[in-house]
Amino acid sequence: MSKNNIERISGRAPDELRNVSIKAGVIKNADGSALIEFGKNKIMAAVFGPKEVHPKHMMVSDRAIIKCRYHMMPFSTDTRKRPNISRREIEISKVIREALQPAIIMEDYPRTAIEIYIEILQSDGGSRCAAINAASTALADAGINMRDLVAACAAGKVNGQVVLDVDDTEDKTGEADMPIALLPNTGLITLFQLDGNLSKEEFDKALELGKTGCDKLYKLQRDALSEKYFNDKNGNKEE
Amino acid sequence: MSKNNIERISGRAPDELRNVSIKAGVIKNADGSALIEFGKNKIMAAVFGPKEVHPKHMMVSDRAIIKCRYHMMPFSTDTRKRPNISRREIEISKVIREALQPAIIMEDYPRTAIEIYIEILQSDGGSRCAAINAASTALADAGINMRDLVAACAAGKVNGQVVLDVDDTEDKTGEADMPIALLPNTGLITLFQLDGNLSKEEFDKALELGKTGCDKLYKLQRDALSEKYFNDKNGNKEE
Amino acid sequence: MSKNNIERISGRAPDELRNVSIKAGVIKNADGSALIEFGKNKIMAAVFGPKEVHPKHMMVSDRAIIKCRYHMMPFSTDTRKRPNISRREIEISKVIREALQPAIIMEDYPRTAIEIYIEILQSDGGSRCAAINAASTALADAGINMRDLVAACAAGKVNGQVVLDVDDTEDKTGEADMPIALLPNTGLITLFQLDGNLSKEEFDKALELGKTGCDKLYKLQRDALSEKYFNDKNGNKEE
Amino acid sequence: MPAVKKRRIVDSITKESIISNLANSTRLDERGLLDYRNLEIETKILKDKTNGSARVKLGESEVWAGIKVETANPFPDTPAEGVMTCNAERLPISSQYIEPGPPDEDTIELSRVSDRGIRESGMIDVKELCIKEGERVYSVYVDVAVINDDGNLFDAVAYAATTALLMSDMNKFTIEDDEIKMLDEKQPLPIKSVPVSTTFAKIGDKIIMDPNADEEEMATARVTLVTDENGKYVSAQKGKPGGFTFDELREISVISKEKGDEIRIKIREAVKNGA
Amino acid sequence: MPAVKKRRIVDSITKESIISNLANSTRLDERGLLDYRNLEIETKILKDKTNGSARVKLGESEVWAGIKVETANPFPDTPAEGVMTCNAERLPISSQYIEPGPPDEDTIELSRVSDRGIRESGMIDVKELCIKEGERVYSVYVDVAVINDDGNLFDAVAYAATTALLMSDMNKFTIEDDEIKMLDEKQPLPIKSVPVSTTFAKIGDKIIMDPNADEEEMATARVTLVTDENGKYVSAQKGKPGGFTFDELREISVISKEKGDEIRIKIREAVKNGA
Amino acid sequence: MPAVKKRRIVDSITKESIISNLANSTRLDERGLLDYRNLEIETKILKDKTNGSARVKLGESEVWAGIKVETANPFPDTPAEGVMTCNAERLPISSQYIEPGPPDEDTIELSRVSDRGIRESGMIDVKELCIKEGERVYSVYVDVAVINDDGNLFDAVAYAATTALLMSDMNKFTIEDDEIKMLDEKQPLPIKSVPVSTTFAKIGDKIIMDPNADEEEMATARVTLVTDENGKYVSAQKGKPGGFTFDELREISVISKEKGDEIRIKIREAVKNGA
Repeated sequence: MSKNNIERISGRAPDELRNVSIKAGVIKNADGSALIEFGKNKIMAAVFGPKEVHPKHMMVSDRAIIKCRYHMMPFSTDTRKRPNISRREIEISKVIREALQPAIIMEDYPRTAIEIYIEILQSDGGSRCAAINAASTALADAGINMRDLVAACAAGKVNGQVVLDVDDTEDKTGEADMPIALLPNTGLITLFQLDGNLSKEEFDKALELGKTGCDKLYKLQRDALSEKYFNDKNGNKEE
Repeated sequence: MSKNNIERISGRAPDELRNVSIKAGVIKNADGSALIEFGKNKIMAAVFGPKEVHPKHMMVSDRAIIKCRYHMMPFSTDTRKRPNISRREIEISKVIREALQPAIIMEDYPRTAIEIYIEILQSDGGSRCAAINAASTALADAGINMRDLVAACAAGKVNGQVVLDVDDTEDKTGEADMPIALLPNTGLITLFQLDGNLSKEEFDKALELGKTGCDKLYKLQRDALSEKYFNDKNGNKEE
Repeated sequence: MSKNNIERISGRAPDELRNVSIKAGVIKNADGSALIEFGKNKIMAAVFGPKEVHPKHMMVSDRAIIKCRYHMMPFSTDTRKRPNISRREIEISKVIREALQPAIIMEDYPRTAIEIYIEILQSDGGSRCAAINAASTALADAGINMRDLVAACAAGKVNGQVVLDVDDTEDKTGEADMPIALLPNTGLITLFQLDGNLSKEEFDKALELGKTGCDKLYKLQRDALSEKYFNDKNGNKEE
Repeated sequence: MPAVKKRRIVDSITKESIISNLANSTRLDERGLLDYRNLEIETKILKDKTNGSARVKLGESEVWAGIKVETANPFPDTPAEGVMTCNAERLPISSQYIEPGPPDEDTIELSRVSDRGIRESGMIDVKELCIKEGERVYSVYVDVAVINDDGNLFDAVAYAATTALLMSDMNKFTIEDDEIKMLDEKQPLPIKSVPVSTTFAKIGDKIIMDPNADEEEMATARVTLVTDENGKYVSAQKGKPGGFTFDELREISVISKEKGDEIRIKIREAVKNGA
Repeated sequence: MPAVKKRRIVDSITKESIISNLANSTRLDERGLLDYRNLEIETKILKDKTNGSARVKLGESEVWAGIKVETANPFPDTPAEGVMTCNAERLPISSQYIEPGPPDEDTIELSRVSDRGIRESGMIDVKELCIKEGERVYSVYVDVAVINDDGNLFDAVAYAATTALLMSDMNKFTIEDDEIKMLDEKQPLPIKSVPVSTTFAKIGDKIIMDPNADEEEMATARVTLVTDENGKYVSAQKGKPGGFTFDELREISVISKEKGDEIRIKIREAVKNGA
Repeated sequence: MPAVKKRRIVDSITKESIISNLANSTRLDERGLLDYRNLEIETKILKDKTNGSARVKLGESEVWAGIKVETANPFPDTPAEGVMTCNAERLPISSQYIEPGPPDEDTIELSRVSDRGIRESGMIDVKELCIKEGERVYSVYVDVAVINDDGNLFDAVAYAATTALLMSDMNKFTIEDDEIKMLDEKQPLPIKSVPVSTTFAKIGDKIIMDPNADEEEMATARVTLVTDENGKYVSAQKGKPGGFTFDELREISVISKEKGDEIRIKIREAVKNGA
């Protein structure tokens, strides 16, 4: 699908991701953690738990509860963000939690809490997808039992062309953005949002393209975990 | 008392109420509810309970506790009201709760909470009195044991004349407003406020006039309950 | 050290305090209380406790917990202060609590709370030190077992001269302010802050001067307590 | 950051009935899988204090929307554009599961998804809401009250907001000697399209539309798609901690348009009847 | 929306004594039913930072009021009127039953009733607080601190606020070349009347005035009436979950004026002594 | 007003080891009493969205600082001065003992002490941050994120803030026909000095520097001193509910300058390497 396309501002092919690097185990005090650099995004995720539930009445007897907070540092945005948590951050925290939860075997940790903290240190387009990749890697790094990793990537429409992974420069003239999170083993899409304007054809194409992006992120997460645990950049080793 | 009077903007007689309609049982999820239209006021009240007390330490061993919230929707006022709860709403919630509480046989429901929620969807003068009538009807509709219904109406002074039931057009040139709530069976006035400027004679006259208004509202509440339970608009049936 | 000095705006000698008066037992509902007038500062401190701990989970099994709030009334400042608690008030509450705590024999009151409330009714320079003197007196007035009283006073630099007890007129042109709290018996400095610009020599001189100020405040606290309990202005009586 | 809160409880008999019905591709209330409940739209219900209003009943779910058009300073980065804000409140009268107080994450999501549906569809031409560039613009407040919650608030709120906007007017103005003067005369809002929201839920492997409250609670995943009259997809939001397959989303996107067109007719009818 | 909070506890011996005294139309502190406690009013107690101040001791209840007169932009709907705001804080030093933190509903009621008493009486001529129409007005802040709470704060706060306002000055100004200049010279506030608050409580079937904290806790109903020097009723507020009969309210309204006149004399004396 | 919160727990074996080591004037991590941990300073780590940035690792403590220089209206009482604000956030990723939410008193103290160190040292010439008196000034926001907390955040935050400010630029401007125009061209911040923070803790009767998290928890008292390159003391803050003697404070003040000078060299090196 890379022929006859309009050139992207970034010079990327329509199905080309920005540069991505993921590093697991970057925060000593956390049970699991990861730093993702995804284009200009710099995002840290840390996982604490399974741990005691506070306040007590939130405890569930047959499974863990998941807490998740997506938070932007004031210096992470073009114009300084005010330190108070915004409605946008509350909504994104919710959709990220719901994207990750199906991957976590919550029944293995009854009466506990698993806390996922995501910090946007530098933001670019697609920060929620980048955050999900970091958080998924951090969950695995924390040794939490998981059905699958959760890979996330957005597709969108810029200058009338459906493209993968819209960055914030493209976003200014972009016509649509469709972030997706995928559990590749089960084929389940656990995050799905759309803002913009897509025809049925474009909608299907964006979905398809988003999937290929998720597949790439899935591999990058596995590489990051392999690198930490087996010092193996190719991520091919079996557990 | 309808002779030799200055004409009201609304064309009403000094002792004439605005149009009032009360309908019980309008919210399916509530244990009891009512919609009152009182002039331009459109107000819904819903009652939940007797129910478990949260948080637990607020539970009282020998009676129910009453919670009450008077809340205005942003679109209910001339200029859009900001969504946060205002100090005015907190005060009115308190005086309404204290107006209703003497009618509720709280000892019949130890260790429980009875919650009264009042939503101002469209406001006019006298919204707190209208709200009390709706809430009283909703309490009865919820089957809460009551000593009496609580009827409420304001009297006031406009253009030097003591009149019943000041609306918001009159309020702009009004000189006094005196909202009253009454338990007709016991003769107890359980809401009583005054803002403005009244001589002793006017004070007494306003009290008297307010009482006649309450008596009318008392009948309207009973009609609404009869209509719901006996499909009888005249409200004459015995229980 | 009072020779060859630049004249202070107030006419005070470099090592001279403003007028100070302390009165114990001024608030009937409190377990202990004091009013200090320190220059233009008018500050009340009240102590409640040892009392039940709320919320329960804050209770400590082998000692009391100390709560402390430093709060300014809106009318206490040059420009009206907004009623919400400020970050400055939160920080000062913390350093005052930490200044007082070493004097309290917390082990004598396991599973309880001791609450210290400080109200700035009129502010002047040095309000945190004045507040500590009031709170220390109030603790003693409440009969709380203490290792020592806590005396507090600031030194500073104005017009290049190290002086005791900077008031708010001097503060406008002042170059440094160093508030100190002292447990005279143990020689422990439990509050120590500095803002400004001091050479090593000035630093040492300010420390020294601050100590002499604390010694004076120590005596004034004892006088106030004596006056209340023994009606003896000289404070010489033994307990 | 609440992870667990007071959630709707569906009793086990209802649960089993819902599931056994779905196994036969029908619903406890006898609807087919893709059927909407009865939709009633009434306008001008708050005519004394709003620029436009609508009440929507979707089955037993009921919401009221009111529009207030005021004037405001433009945002510095869009000096020639007016402002539209949509805010939904789940009132405590609407359900025993709603506590009064600041909005929880579900309510914030509801507000933001409703807001995006209007915003991303370009329903309102914000450039036409400019009174004087850099100085004064119209500010359109869409407030929606949830009166009774029996599920699928995303659609009910969207329909009420859209209808109220279609019914809404705003004051005309003149500029004389550089001075803005607002007039008593009214004009309609600059409307460019009519977005329609449709919502799907997944229980087991069945996809249903317009879930009621019990179905919504049992669903593992929910998705709302908003389409416009040109058949364009303008907004989407998946919710709940489960997922859809790619095939399911593709199929949903087809149905969304068809149902959206049907509902758009109902909205236009209500507006016509109200006008 | 708190329904139950930490409430004053009156022990059963005190309760019984209060009731048996009332049966003989006397009070535990030997007052008659309609007697006020000793009222001390002192002015200029915060003279270094305020435009006016007063301390009121009503029995063991003690409150301090301070006035700050600043300048502000007028509200858009009253461009030629200044602003007056009255705010009471029940400080945690005043009682073991007060928690620090944002004001609870009792404190909000206390603030709002005090504010209305001043506002509705027209005590301050807000038109005279205008500096330049539509641009600049005086803003008068009345802040009252409750230092010790032994009941009847409604009256104590009102007396302190009123006295402090009567003592208060504000800076003069000039306008030259359309530019406002605030001067150091002072002028008194534009005072038009002296409202006086009186408070009644009902225990059993007895009506008493100026309830102390124990009496207030035991009362089923409380009512505050504010009258001005022309004998007009300008503000009222009933509190507590009980009620009064019409006859009681009529009787109360008569006594309110008499007592109000007596207290007005004391306030004027304090102001005269302080001037 | 929290008195007790979720506090770091130091197990008894670690406690005993720390104490027995200190008895021999050494530390569990083999440092001497006055040794700092390894200090790494890296710059330009957030170059895409900030005017300046720095990452500091002090042992296992890690903080990131980012500077944003925007424009704002000046405060009325300082019409010819720009604004500098320093704010530290202890992120929940940094420790299991940090809860998300509004800052607690420890975080507020950390922010305010960091802010005062920069402010009182006169590091930034706020007069040079004036664009047009009374109308427009630069507003310098220093935000610092605590990424991993292993103690001595006061120093780590101060070093990151100082380094980021030294690295920071801001847009130039011109004024034509009384109209301010911000240019794309950059200029450095008006820096006048380089304050350096040093922190001491007291465990038993031993004074140590740069306490790690376990040491900090065990310490009865902590004190931070900030000195500038002229050897002046510009800021200090004692923390924790214990105290120092006068002799200890005098000794600490001497060491603070020496260590400050050493660390200032490292900061300047990092800035030079980053430039």
